[in-house]
Amino acid sequence: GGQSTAASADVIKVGIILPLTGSEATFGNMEKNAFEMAYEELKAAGKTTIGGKSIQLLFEDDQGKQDVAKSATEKLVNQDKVAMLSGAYSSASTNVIAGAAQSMNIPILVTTGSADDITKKGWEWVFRGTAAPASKYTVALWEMLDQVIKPKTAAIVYESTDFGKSSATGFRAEAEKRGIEIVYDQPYEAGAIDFKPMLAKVKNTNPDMVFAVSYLMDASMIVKQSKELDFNTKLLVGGGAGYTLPEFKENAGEASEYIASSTLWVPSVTWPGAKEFFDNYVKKFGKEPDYHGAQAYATMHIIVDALNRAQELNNTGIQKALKETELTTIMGPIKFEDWEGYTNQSKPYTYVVQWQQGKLEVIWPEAVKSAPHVYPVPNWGER
Amino acid sequence: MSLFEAKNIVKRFGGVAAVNDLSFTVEKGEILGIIGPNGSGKTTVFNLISCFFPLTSGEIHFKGKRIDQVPAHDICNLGIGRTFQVVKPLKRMTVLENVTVGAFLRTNSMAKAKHKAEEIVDFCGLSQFKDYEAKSLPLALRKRLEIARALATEPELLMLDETCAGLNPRESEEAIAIIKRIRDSGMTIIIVEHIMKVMMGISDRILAINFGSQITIGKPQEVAGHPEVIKAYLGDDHA
Amino acid sequence: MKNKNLLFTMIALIAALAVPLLIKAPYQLHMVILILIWATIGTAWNLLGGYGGQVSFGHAAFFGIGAYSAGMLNLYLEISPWWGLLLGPIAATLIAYPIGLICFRLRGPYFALAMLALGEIFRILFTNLSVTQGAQGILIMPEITSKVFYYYIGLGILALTLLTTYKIVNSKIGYYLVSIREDQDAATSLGIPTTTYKIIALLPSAFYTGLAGAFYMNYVAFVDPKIAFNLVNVSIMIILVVMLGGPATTWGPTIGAAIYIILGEVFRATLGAANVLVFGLLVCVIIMFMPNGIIGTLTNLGRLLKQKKGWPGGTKHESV
Amino acid sequence: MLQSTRVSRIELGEVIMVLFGQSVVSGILLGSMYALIALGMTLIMGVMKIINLAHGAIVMVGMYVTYVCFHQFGLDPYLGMFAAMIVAFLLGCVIQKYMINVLVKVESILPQNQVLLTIGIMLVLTEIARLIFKSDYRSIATGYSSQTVFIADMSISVPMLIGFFIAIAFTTLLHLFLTKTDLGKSIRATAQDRDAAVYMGVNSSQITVITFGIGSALAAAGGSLLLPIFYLYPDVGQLFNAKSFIITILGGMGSTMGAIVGAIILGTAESLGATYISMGYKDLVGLIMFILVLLFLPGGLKSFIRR
Amino acid sequence: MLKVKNLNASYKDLQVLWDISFEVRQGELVVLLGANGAGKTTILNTISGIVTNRSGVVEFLGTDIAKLPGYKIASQGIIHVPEGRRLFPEMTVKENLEMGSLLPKAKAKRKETIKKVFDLFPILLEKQHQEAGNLSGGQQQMLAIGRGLMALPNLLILDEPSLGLSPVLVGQIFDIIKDINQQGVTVLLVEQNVAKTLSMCDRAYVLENGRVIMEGQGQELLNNEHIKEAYLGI
Ligand SMILES: Nc1ncnc2c1ncn2[C@@H]1O[C@H](COP(=O)(O)OP(=O)(O)OP(=O)(O)O)[C@@H](O)[C@H]1O
Ligand SMILES: Nc1ncnc2c1ncn2[C@@H]1O[C@H](COP(=O)(O)OP(=O)(O)OP(=O)(O)O)[C@@H](O)[C@H]1O
Ligand SMILES: [Mg+2]
Ligand SMILES: [Mg+2]
Repeated sequence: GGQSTAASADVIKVGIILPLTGSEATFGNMEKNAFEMAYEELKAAGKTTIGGKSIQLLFEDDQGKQDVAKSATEKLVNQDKVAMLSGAYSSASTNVIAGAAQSMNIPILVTTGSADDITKKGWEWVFRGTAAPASKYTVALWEMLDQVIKPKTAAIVYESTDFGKSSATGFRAEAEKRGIEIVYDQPYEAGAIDFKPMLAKVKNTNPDMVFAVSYLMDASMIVKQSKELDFNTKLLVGGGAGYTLPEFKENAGEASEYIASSTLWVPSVTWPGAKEFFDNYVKKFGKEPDYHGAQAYATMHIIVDALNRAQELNNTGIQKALKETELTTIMGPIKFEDWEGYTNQSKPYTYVVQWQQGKLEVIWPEAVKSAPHVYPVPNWGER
Repeated sequence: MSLFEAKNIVKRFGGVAAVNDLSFTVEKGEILGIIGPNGSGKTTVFNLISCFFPLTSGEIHFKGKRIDQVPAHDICNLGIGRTFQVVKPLKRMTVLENVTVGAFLRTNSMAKAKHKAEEIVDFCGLSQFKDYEAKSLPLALRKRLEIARALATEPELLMLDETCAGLNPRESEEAIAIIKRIRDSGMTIIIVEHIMKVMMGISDRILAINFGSQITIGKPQEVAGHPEVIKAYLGDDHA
Repeated sequence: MKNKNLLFTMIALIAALAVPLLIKAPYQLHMVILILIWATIGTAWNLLGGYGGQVSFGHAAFFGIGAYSAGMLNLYLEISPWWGLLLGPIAATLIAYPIGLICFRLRGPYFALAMLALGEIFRILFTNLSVTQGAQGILIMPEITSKVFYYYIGLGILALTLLTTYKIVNSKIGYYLVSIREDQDAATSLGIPTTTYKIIALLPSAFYTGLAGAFYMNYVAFVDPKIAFNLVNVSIMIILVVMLGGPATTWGPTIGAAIYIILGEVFRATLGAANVLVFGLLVCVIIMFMPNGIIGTLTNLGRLLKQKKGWPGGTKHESV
Repeated sequence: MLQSTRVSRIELGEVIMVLFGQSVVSGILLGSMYALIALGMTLIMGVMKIINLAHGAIVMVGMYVTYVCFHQFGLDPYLGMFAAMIVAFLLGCVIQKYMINVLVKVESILPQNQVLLTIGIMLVLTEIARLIFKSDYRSIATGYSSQTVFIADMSISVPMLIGFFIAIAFTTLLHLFLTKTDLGKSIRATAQDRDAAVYMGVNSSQITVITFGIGSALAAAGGSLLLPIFYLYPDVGQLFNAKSFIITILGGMGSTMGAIVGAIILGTAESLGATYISMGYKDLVGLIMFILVLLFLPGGLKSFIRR
Repeated sequence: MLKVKNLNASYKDLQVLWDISFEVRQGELVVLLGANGAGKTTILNTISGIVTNRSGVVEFLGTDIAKLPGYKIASQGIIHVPEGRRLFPEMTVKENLEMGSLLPKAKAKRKETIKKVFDLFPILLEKQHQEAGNLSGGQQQMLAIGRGLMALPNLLILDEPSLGLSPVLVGQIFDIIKDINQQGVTVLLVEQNVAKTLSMCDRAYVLENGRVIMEGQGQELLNNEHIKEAYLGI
């Protein structure tokens, strides 16, 4: 908690709102770790002190609830007098935090929240660098589908959350453009034990591919039960989130083999520092970070970079500095641009990855692939 | 025409008949007593009249209108009030509030209802306790509160279920005095009581029932002398 | 007694009007606004639950409908979400009516569970229907940013809710509600159509819950089904707010809301990862040691201290 | 030409039948995974007559115990289940004895404050789990986790099948315990008339403690059965509270046979709902069924089973 | 055997017993009389520990049991057949009887005692697998008494056993009570059927409004003017 009501002269406060308790706390804490790790590295490099003022991170817990997120924002801005905000994990909380920041004219750099809307409202104080709009998670995937897979039919299953819905909407639109027939298209409520009724029905429609947007554990339940049903499709692609995480492989076991997913980051990307980040994180916290960690790590770098460049350490100064960002992070180059109705939205780099022999390999874009893609995937019986 | 008439009423609880083909009438201004052994169906008759239980068969008429199909809360509206054998005070309301709830049936005005309640509380000799929560009253007063609350709804027919039970002779006499005063104000009363002395002294007619059926009905002396009543209710030794 | 009440209300009102003069910090004012919202919902719930004894586990439905009304007006008709303050409560009331007809056929825990199920049904519907934008929720841009403005609107809503419940409670309806809570059979025998009166209590309760929901939407500017129709974070927290302060008391829900919001925020800001744990422990302790809430327990204590031993007729028994 | 359409029609018919069969089989198995959790709840609700919202949290505790047994001591989850049951039993006893029984004795305006107490307990248990285990998702991978057998083209998960038999076994055992042993009869007697049980020399407040303990142990067992196929995180219990209520009301409070039959009916309804309506609406099926049963069959299935 | 001294008891704020004192000696049949609501049931419930808000002394076989919890009192051999029967309606007749013999002493002889009870009430043997809730009132009353006997009590407390029974059954029940008493079981009885009970009991106490106002031999009281007036309606 902050005790000073006035901004102290010798610190630049950065407020970071994350779900540190509640059901999203796994990722909130991972991001907090990554923020702190990046901060310490940058501090060691002498970058956290600007003109005699040092950067101070203030973390606030939003418990994954949106009214608490609002309170946390109010507290950081009005009581702790932070110079800028960052964090915001779930889209719901991000909506609220970004809206509040916008109305209080405080720059905010969104770390993870990926609902399309957030950077589509023309909010000039809201920046999104390391997170793609949910419907753009699949840029690389579509390249690959167009060039390699050329599916005629596809099935979409997605969790009934903001992220799931946005992803499905994006996929549906792209499929329509290409004349791909959507043979199954339904949401499900996260946390189900038994997906077999749904999967059996998908199986009956016999799609060329399945596009599935799932949270961590639903993802492993879906592939495990697909295997149990002996439901073979040429490719099952996850729409980010669940299908790329270490826990996915752990829980899905053999059923994870050859499952593909689009993602924003993998440890094997070629951007400088990515591998070091991964290794150092594992060393420090004894756990593999996923793209959420990378987002937080990269975000910290963007913040420090912007603060260092800012002419004035007030809201407009920082806003201007952010706007002028051109920085290559472990998430790739970051540049806040206005495009396709988005404002202050960095263009995302997305990848398609595939589990091969228990390892997550990048299979698309061609330029950065770490292994050739396997397609069509063998039937369950033959894997 | 009688004020009240029950025609062949039957009530079964899962096969067992608690009230079995009972018919009787109540004339305006009279006090009808009902006696019968425990479990003979007296309270059930009250519950049937006040529509707390639906009839299995039969008809109930009040002021020439059939009332056995109306919802329970309308019975009171039509002018039939009752008390409960197992008293049901509104525990966390004061005595006055308890009675006020009853008085609200005939008025929407808070002032009028309160005024009426004060009168009735006085009438029943409860004014000393009017600001006490009902849960702190002893049984004798709770029973009197039952009467007061029912009176507040301005019934034409009042059903009293064992209002003297559990009262000592003096309290009992006070209760009887109140009942008589009620009768004198023109109300018709059906009363259930186990204490024969009370019943004999107060009733115009007595209905004796057993196993839900009528044994006999008539003047108190006749009923008390009826051999079957003696056998089933008063006890052989009593004869 | 009456004068004392009036005096207290006047003082409270003047104090409330002066709050923005005393609390200038927007963060503190924000907390106060949240308290106003929760106090409104709590007061509305209290009418049905505290006075009428009908414990609803599904008030999130009315809250959510209020919030969504404001959001959808803005989304579809592109009119100010402030119109939600009109539509929200009306929509909530209209929905409450059939809900009442269904659920009031049940008593006690069965009623509670049926309401719980209905709340969940609304959550699932709003998650899956596309008119409400499903799980995506609705985001609006607030036109006004001044906290003081929201404060006065929130205060007005709470004042209206308090006034309405106060009026209802101190009228025939209030007497009838309490009598239904105390003994439904006795109430019936006194000519009270219990279902009708339960619905009469439910409607304003839903109305003001919906109003609070609409205001909440205007203030927080975002709603999604997971949040608005949340069983634990809305439906149950409403009950907690009322129980903390004191069910069936005028000021209980307001005091409960203040405790809930302030402690929740203080814990969150100071206790780190253990904040919900400490809050949970506090809930257990308060319920176990103050089963009638803070006001309820204090008045009980006060009464015990004041009351003479025994009742005035006690001497009669001793003389027998 | 004619022939081929006929063939495809027959094939289509077969496909539809398999889909239906798969839904029903999945539903029955799914229901049996709910059964033990609901069995615990019906026991607690039947005897104590309270709405216990901490039930799911106890399921969660049981799952963590099994998880720890597996990872620390390499104990198979079906054995770890017994450790979980013991821990949950003790936990349940403590909750009933030192919290709920204390509250039952005080007078309050709204008796539902007991429900709030169980919510407090739920928060506390969940957050303690979070402090110890973080919010991480955890799971147990066993050799049989993904094993399946196929019967007439319908896939049947082996761990769910095991769960099915264990659920039936526990239900039968509980049924025998309640009907054949003195302790079991004392539990039923206490449920039916607490004071009357005291007249018979039954220490009924101790019985409520034991009952809460057994109910909790069953909940933990139900959670352990899920572990090989499902996963675990501190809030996992909330998934099961609503389902247990539905099953308890469906089967009739306190009825063991009602609980298992109710669980299977709910599982099947959810499964058919997911197949033929939408996976997103599957929980709606259960909730609507719940309200209908509350309104039209207040005694639950029990009223049929007893005849 | 049982000595009650200065017993007071209340329900919440309502005191219903005031300084009750009486005693029951070994082998006796003692009756408590009183109008409805006089507090008879409350006395019995206080003895058997159901009513907990109480003060005073209850001595059984020389030890004070007033502070014991209810279930321990039953294990001392005081068995209470409560007013309104209080059977376990969803358990069978046989299970209800078994519930009566939970204590070790009685459990050891469960089989024999059940046979004796069935001899006493043959109708129960016939209906042993039926749920108690479906029995007629009279049968339920027999079951309640039978369940009490299953515990092989030292002191049998019966609260209005003839309640709701047809006159013929009332006669039978009284005969059985007399029988039980003659077999050596001490009985404390509460009854509305004043004339009958007074004529068969050893001694009786008369209660009014929670106080003992009179005590004496059965026959003696039967001729008492107050009793005649208040309870026999003569
Ligand atoms: N709700 C009910 N369900 C089942 N049986 C009932 C119900 N109410 C009453 N009975 C039965 O109906 C019969 C008549 O009961 P009722 O209460 O009318 O007797 P009563 O004449 O008022 O007796 P008492 O003098 O003891 O008050 C009894 O056998 C009783 O057990
Ligand atoms: N659970 C209770 N709560 C409050 N008051 C009670 C309770 N049980 C009994 N009473 C009251 O206590 C007093 C004594 O009741 P008790 O049942 O002991 O009388 P009784 O002599 O057994 O009467 P009866 O002949 O009707 O059985 C009565 O006034 C009664 O209303
Ligand atoms: Mg009666
Ligand atoms: Mg009695």
